[in-house]
Amino acid sequence: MEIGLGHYLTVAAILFVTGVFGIFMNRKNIITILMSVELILLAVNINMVAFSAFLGDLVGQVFALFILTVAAAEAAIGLAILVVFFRNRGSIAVDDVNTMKG
Amino acid sequence: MMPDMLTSSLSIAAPELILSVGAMILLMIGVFMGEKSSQTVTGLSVAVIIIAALWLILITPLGTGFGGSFVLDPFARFMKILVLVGSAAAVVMSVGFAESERFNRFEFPVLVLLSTTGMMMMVSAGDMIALYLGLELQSLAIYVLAAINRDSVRSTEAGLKYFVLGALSSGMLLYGASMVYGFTGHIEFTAIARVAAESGSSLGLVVGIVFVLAGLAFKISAVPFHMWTPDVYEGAPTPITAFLAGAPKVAAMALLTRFTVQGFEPLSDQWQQVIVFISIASMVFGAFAAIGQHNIKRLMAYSSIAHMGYALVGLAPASVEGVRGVILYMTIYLVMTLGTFAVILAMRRRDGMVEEIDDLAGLSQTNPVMAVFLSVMMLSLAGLPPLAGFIAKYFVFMAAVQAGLWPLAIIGVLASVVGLYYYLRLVKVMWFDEPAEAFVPMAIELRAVLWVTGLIVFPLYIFVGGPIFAAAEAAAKTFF
Amino acid sequence: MYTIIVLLPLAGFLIAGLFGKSIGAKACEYTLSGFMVVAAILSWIAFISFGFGEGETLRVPLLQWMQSGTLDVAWSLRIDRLTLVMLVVVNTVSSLVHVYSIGYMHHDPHRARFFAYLSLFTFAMLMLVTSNNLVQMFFGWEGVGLASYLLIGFWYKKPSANAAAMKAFVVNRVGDFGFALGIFGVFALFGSVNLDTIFAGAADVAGSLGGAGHDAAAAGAEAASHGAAAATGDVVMNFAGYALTMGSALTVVCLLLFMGAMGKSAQIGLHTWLPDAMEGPTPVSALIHAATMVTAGVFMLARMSPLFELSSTALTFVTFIGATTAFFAATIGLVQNDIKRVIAYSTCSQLGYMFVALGVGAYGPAIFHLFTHAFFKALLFLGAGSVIHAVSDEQDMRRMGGLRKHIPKTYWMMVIGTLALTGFPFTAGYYSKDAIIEAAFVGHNSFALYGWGMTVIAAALTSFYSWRLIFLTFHGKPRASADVMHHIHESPWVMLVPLFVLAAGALFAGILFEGAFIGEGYGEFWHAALFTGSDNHVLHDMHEISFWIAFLPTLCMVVGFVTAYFFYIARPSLAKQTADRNRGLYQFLLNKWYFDELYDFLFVQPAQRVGRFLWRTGDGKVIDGFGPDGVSARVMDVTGRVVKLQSGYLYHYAFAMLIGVAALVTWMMLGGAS
Amino acid sequence: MTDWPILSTVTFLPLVGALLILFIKDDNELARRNVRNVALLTTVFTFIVSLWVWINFDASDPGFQMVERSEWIGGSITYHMGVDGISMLFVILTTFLMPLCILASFESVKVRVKDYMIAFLVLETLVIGVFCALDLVLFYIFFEGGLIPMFLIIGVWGGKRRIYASYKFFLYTFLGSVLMLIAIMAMYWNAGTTSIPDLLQHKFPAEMQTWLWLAFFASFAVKMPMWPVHTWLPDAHVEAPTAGSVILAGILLKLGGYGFLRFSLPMFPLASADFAPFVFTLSVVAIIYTSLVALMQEDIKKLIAYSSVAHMGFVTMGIFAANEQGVQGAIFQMLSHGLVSGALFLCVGVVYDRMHTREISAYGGLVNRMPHYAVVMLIFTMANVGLPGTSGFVGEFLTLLGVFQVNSWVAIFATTGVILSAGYALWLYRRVIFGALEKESLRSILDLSGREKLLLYPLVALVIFFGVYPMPVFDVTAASVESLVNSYTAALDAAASGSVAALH
Amino acid sequence: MLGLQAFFFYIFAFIAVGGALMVVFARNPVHSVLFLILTFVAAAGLFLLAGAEFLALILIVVYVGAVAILFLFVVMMLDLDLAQAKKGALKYAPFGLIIGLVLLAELVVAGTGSVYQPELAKSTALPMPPLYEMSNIRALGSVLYTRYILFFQLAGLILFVAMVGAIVLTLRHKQGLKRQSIPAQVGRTPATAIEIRKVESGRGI
Repeated sequence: MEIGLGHYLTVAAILFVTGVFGIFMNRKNIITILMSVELILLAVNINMVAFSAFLGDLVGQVFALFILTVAAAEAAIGLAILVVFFRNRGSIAVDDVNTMKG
Repeated sequence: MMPDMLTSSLSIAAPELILSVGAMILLMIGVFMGEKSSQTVTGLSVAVIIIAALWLILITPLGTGFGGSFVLDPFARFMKILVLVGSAAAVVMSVGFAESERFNRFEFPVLVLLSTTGMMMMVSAGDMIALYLGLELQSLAIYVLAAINRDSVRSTEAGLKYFVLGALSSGMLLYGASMVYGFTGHIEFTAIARVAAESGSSLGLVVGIVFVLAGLAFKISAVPFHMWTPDVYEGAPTPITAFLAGAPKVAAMALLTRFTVQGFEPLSDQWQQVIVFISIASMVFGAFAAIGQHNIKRLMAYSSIAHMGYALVGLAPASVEGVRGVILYMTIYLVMTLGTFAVILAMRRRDGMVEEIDDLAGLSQTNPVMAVFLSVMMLSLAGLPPLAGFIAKYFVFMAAVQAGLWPLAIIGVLASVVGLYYYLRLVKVMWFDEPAEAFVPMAIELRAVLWVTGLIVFPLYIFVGGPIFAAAEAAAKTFF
Repeated sequence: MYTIIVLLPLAGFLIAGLFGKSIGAKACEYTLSGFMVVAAILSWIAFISFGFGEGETLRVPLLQWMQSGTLDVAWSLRIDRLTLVMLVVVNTVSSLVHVYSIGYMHHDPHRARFFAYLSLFTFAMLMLVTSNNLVQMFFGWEGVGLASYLLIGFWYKKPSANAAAMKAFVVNRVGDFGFALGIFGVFALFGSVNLDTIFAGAADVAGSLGGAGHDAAAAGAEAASHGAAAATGDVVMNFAGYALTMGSALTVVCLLLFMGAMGKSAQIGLHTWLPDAMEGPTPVSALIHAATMVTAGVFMLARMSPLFELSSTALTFVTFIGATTAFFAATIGLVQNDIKRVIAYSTCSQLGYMFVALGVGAYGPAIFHLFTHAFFKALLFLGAGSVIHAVSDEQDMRRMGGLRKHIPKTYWMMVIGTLALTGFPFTAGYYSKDAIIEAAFVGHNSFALYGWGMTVIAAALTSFYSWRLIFLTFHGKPRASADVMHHIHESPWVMLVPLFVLAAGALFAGILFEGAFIGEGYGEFWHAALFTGSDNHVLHDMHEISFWIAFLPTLCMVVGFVTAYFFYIARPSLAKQTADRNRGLYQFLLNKWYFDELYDFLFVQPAQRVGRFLWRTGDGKVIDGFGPDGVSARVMDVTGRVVKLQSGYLYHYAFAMLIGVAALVTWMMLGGAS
Repeated sequence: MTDWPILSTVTFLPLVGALLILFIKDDNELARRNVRNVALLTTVFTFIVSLWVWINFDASDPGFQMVERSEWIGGSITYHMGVDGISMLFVILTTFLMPLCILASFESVKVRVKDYMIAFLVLETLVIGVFCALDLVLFYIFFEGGLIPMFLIIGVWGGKRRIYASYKFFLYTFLGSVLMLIAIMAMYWNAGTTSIPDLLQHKFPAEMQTWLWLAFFASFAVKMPMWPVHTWLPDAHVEAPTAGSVILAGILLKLGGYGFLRFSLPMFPLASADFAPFVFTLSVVAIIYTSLVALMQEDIKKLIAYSSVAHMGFVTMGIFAANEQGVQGAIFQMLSHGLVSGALFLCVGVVYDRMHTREISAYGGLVNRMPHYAVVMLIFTMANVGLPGTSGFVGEFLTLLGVFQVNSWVAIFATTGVILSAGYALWLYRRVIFGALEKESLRSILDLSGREKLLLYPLVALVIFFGVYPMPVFDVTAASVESLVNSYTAALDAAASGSVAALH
Repeated sequence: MLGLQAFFFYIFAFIAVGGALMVVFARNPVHSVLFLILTFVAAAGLFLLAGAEFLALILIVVYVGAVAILFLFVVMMLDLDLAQAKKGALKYAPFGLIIGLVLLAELVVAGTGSVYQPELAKSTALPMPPLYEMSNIRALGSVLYTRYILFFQLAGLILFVAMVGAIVLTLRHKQGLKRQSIPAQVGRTPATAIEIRKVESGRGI
């Protein structure tokens, strides 16, 4: 049974959609959303690596490398913002992030 | 890579170098001088931007560097100048705010510089990694900036919303990029265009394009990826909003233009539909939603959504006239936005900033200059002749008409009628209503920005319009 | 000279209008009256001298007016015999009225304005009668309408006067509506509104209609292209959805023109303004609503006789209307109590006579009657004015009576007027009126006999109500209050002299001019100013009728006189009894056949209702409701919904993005991607 | 003098005046007087200069004269000015009415005088620009730009419902013209130019003409205004200050008619011919409908506003009759209406300044105290109903004459407007002027002041002069109109023969 | 061997997917973080299977070692309530689910259903050197600092921004906190540090 590109892409797609779900179906807290974002980026990385492997091309991996780097930076900033928000609001419940609307 | 090639690459990217190195130096100055340094750093950062701009205009050669990842063509140069102008103006306008609101964070100009570097990278991106990294550099700095007033619930909420949705959008963009990469084997736009021309479209490629467009549409806040815009505009400190409304939009639009027109020109009838859709949606949604607003920053948010829709009208035809229209549109949009925010930043009473539309009541009697200029800005944003905003709209719609995109053009102009309604409301409040309490006098730097932008919108554009038009035309021809 | 005649009144108007305040009322009165007298004398000179000259039509260009494409209208005077007759009539009566007014209006604070209006009217009337094209005629036409409006509403504090003035103007406009359309039609047919071109064209058409194989090329260029060149069967005009050949087109045009005449000359249907117009000062009634303006319609038909001669249908219609009006107005006149209204209805009736004459092709008699009528009707009105003046502005005959002894001069003048009006032998009316009745008798069109019958009956009625007027006013016992009776006085000389002059006219104008106007001097006198078709022999035939027919009108006159005498002198209670016995008929007549009520019901009220409906519902609810207001309300609804979308919740925002991207991907995969 | 850009001078002179005023502070009465005087002088001077244009105008040349052209912003937009027989007189009308408007506002406008005068001067520049522009885009810029000062004039100095009215005015007209903008672009791509003289020579494909015509119609019909898009006009008129109404009725309404003449008819002849019955229908409905509505009005200004709509119905009808009488009549009617309705609004302003109400029922018997006013009002009322001898007649007559040759039904129905107009106008006159002076509040009302006489008497003189001797107007317009009509019929003939040829 | 690869692929794939689902649906955020770590590890396994050894290691080191721990740290620090009540939650869940599944299906179809074009591999941007010539890490390193130096620098800038941002947002100077000042310490001289006083004998200071 050959493991082809499609398999990887399917896994990545599932992870991606799961991550997206995590963002908009989540009513618990923001931090889960941040984790969902990580899932999305992971999905993209799987895609990149899979394409890289099946194209025999290195760029995909380079791209994935930078995505990893940026994801780390993003996580840092996301958590920082989360922390200051928590300090102000005393909560990171998703429903509490709605002082502005309309 | 040969050293001399690196040298030439670096010379092309010199303005970016100046900005980033300048940012680091300024950070150090700030750190060592402590909180007192805010003014100094601000001033210096404007100087850095000006130096970068001059360098860009006078010294930097056109060309391609870093193996094709970095492109400096006439288009890029034009848009970069816009970006620099937008950033510089935003920094300048923050001075008074920083003073009166005790918002003396020297990190603000530093982050603006870094963000600007990111935008410059976006404008010059020659491949998708550069695209992504530039985008992230720009965005991360802005996430921070949006939340920089860390003691304010609204500011941090703005930062949070922007961040979460921004992360989602970059996820989409990346997913799309991976598909594009996977189905073309390339990340460079020119190479992608070549492959696309040779082998046509495939399902995966189309999905990839859609995802990338979705990610970019988020950055220019086009419907339905616009939802962050009003909240972030409202929540972020006003100088940040002023910054947010200007330069990043220009950069993102440049990137979108380059991605579509340069990277996927052969597949234009595919992405054209996406652009048409989000363009119409943005114009209509922005116009309608803005009517219901009371907060002027929020109003400007919806206004910018609509304006991005109009700019996209120019992109849809994928023609040289269209790109020309986009360039002109963004130029004029930037000027109008800056001018408007100069007024918004000047909406200050003795007990602090106000940002309700009704606070402008009777401005024409309490501060006629401000009222006249804001009126000019509003009517120009509405696209009324003989103001510059009309010229902007004229050229994008002209391109759409040329391409026979009738629904786009007609819905667009009709939406502009709806749009006129809310712009007129500001004019009405300023001119027809009984005066409210007067604002404190405008700070000198705001006044400077207001006069310059105001006079450009009318009547200076009549005289400088020709050269700008020529430059825009030259820039647009880059891709064709 | 003709220019002076026409422009003198204008000069007078301007002097009084612009400087009336500064030079004073007295000066205005004398200046303007002087101007008018001069103008009148000049017109008599012209009238008489013209006959000795070549007799050719004179054209005096004054000023270019309009020029647009083939339309070329100039201010110019056309002087021919018809014009001269009118000049004489207008200027004579006008100058007399001016003079008379000096006395009549002497206690009015706005005399200057009054004289200005009179002169303005005279000017407009002169422009009307001297015009060389239809548009200038229309100018005069509406100009006299304006002057009439102003004069009727002269006492602007009286609401009834204002209402009457407005009514006069609006009803006249209804007629003008037809006139204007007629002008357009003429232009469409002949390519010009100039009389010369029209007549030339008409002559051509006459030729081709006559089927004589006439070569169209002989006609004037414009006429050729528009009119005669079209063979009789060709469509020359589209009117109201009908494609008309030349013959029917001419009929339509003539009928339209006649509609204008009906309005101005108060023919049945459009007559309602004339009795109400009596709200104006009495000299005005004399000048405008008896002698001159109302005859403009007659004049116009006579002027356009070359056209009317070509359409027997139109002429038949004219006969019918004229005859009906003559009868109808006479019946109403029987029961009216206002002294001026009686005369007004009599005017209306007499105008009907003139139209009957025109309708049967007897243009000469029509103009002749116009001419004589001007004298005796002006006389009657001025006399009535003198009466009213005497009894302290009372107009109701029921409160007069027995005035003969107090104001004998006026009484005799009135009697002369009445004699002339009723056609007492050898007075002016006798010649002209009988001529009309005879012409109707011999007329060829299908309503000629009807016209004859109606005019004969009307003659009897006229006699009755005229004498009724005399008897009620001057005979019997005084019914006025003692106070009024105490103040009765004969009018001053300045008022009486004009009466004498007019009386002279009423007595002798007929006998003097009969030959010229309708008799053997006809052709020589008119010099083709009146056109008579080649198969129109009315003038010839009317002199050859039997004695009894000719005598019949006189008989009728006598019958009327006797009846009136019987009712009002011999058995004064009989009138009331008769009225009581025929209450329905009496009310019908007293209320003027209910025309005002009918119009109110048919036009005025619906117009108001429709206007209000269109305003409130049409503009307000429908157009604004579905238009701007409705749209903006819908926009607000949409806005409300759109703003709700922006819920402030992150997951909604993310969901929107997801929907967006999913939708786009689906769209591209299913429909977009090829 | 031949090289001197005389049209630009006329166009931008008011703007210079506005700039001058900008530098005057209006913080005391003396300064305000200066502001007023500068504005007045500017407009008078502009008028004089515009007369120079008239003098230099060669009436026998049907083409554009005094043309100025220079490159402007790229992409086909050029600065291109010139006048021909059709536009010439509108320029004069504008420059003539403007000083009157300024003068009319001397006493009635007491607040924000400076802003007011600037708005008017800017408006003047824009309106003159519309008539002089020979580039479509430039035309559009001036055309739409005029909305802005007018919006402010209504909104700032207007009556009670000024905000509603100003919004309605602005949005309504703007909505109409954006579609025209699209059409302008389409024309550019089809013809490759936006130069009006070139476009006049260009032949658009028949089907395209239909769409272009509709788009232009959307704009001009609103501006005109034609039924059923007229409802902004009564509101705008009623709420606008006196001078605003004068400008609105006197000049801004003419932009629509001018547009029809300049664009719809010559550029889209085939579509114009196709749509002529449609326009006729609307015109006739407008004439009858609005006349009936006018009958029932209780507000003086509203009544005059509705009568304006009716009169504009004659204009559209005349234009689409597309013969010389019709077109010249339409032009004349526009000029005349500019004078007459402007004058009527001035008259309303006179009593409004005294009584601060426009309710008809608040007046009555004014003639007792105001004889001069009554006379002036009478003359304008008569001109309004189209009495021969006033300028109102000439236009009405010619348009009707023109249209009669094309479609007699239209002429018949339109002519009923003559009756109805007499009805509402005299009804108004009777209720306001005539009658006994019964209202206590009117007892001390004063007759026309010297300034008001200065305003109204020239208009009286002109109304009568043009009624008696309209040739100056015809002389100027004749050549251009003739060539317009000729090219129109030629285009129709060509199309007809083309389709005939296609059949063979 | 092929079977083994497939076996491991499925194991890793199921762990990754299952972990991801648990990340989203776990009630306790701490559990979420732990499942995130699990997912990352499984993904690293997938990377290994695809031949990206370096990335697999980085994923473990950077993500599991740093990022996930950071998350854990923050979760602990913020002391969150567990699983708040979901009031009116999931009103639109079925709709969202459907859209999500549609999107998933489309992505899968797009990824697998479209024709794979082998000719693309021949013209890729940067063909991978064969393993026997150069290891994965070496290959990456050889381009990262040369061809992709720009990206490398940019990534540095991004991290710089992240650092600055995190500090800007979260660093607070506590008032009244005493800090060591080395220059001050070093710069002390006897003149400033020592006061010499003459003490008279027999008397206190």
